[in-house]
Amino acid sequence: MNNLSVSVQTEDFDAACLQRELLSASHEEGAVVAFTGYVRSENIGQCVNNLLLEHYPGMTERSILAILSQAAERWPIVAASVVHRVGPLGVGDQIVWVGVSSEHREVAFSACEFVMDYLKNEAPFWKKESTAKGDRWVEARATDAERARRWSG
Amino acid sequence: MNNLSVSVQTEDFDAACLQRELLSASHEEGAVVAFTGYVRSENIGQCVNNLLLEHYPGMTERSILAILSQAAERWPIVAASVVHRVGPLGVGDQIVWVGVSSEHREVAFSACEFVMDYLKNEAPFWKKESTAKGDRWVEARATDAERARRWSG
Amino acid sequence: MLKVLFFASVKEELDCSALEIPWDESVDSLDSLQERLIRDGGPNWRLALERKNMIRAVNHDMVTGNSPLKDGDEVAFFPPVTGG
Amino acid sequence: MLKVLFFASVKEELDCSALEIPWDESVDSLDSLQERLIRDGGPNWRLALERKNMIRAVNHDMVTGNSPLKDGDEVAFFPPVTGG
Repeated sequence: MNNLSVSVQTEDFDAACLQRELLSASHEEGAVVAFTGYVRSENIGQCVNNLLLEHYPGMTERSILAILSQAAERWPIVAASVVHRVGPLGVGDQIVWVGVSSEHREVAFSACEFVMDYLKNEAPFWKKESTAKGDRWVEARATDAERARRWSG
Repeated sequence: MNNLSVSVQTEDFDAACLQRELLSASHEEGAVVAFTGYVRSENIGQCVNNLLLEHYPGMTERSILAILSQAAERWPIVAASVVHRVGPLGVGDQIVWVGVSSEHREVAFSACEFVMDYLKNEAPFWKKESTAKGDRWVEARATDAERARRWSG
Repeated sequence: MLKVLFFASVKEELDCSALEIPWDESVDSLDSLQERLIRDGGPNWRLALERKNMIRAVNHDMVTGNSPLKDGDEVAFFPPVTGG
Repeated sequence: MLKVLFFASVKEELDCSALEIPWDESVDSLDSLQERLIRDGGPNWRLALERKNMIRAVNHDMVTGNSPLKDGDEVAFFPPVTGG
């Protein structure tokens, strides 16, 4: 399908722009659900100064496209797109954007959440936080693995 | 709560702008889920030329704010905002925007979908479509009532 | 006085968007107000107001079943909503 | 030849982001490759590579358990992912 797109980039993105690019020329879609992830000022009780996002070039794009393909097999989506940033990020910066369009909202909500849940568990990104107590690699949340599992079955 | 906002307007809106307004100065939120509804080119097998959105001034704003307050009681959201257009709209036009921010994505997804499900059933808007076969009032989908019911209990 | 509003297809069928009914005890409930409107309006009003799925609201709140009314209330009749 | 990559905390602990291992049958599986890396690297490598929750990928696919390797494969070792 050529209505699935993935970009891994250091540059910031404009959510409204991405959403316009997602829309079909034929106006089939009645609903777009878009997720944006941000760098929080606090994580596990510690103040975050900035973040470094590392990834596995090649595998990253491939794994996200595989997740989008799974979503497209599972739901009648019109289009879906993921933009994920890498490199140094500051507090309040946008990290990731996932947009899904479909005829009706149920599909767009489910598919967008599915993509985020899988991305959190399968796309090879790693966050390193800079805090007052020094740098630390962010640990994976156990709930993220649980949330991905609930889609199978 | 003053982090809940509602606007009913004839003017179009800029989703990126609305999302920036939603964000806290303290960067508490790690996630924003935003829903956008559009006028589809086809509905129940008929081509749509344009749409007229009527509403019940006063009750509209009040009912949407009540829905946002319920969402805020139910989930630890940081902020939530609804913009709904009224008046004449063309195919592909934006109808509604619902944005919810929270620390983690689960809350933002659930609260945003909850607000849309309730808005579909409780906010006094009515769509009149113009098709090749004449004008017709859009009928409520039975599934919309079902989707709202699944949140109670 | 009661303020009575009609919206969407109900408004079009009645060719009426709003009217005022002087307050008295004979219209002290939603059902009795509806009966008064039908008595004054005739068969066309009966057809429009007794439609399946009619929604009635009192002072901006949707109401299920009958409900008491008091002087100054705003009552609205409309079909199931289709926004969003 | 096998291309071996390390990411995030694994890369830092090993102070190594990539290396190449000449292909032969003694490294024809993930487990045997890992044993070779530990044998060549010493206790520090054992500590880093035998960590709980280590994820191993072959040619960009995450692998659970052991997996055969062939000449030209790309193998990666990394901690649980934390993107999004």
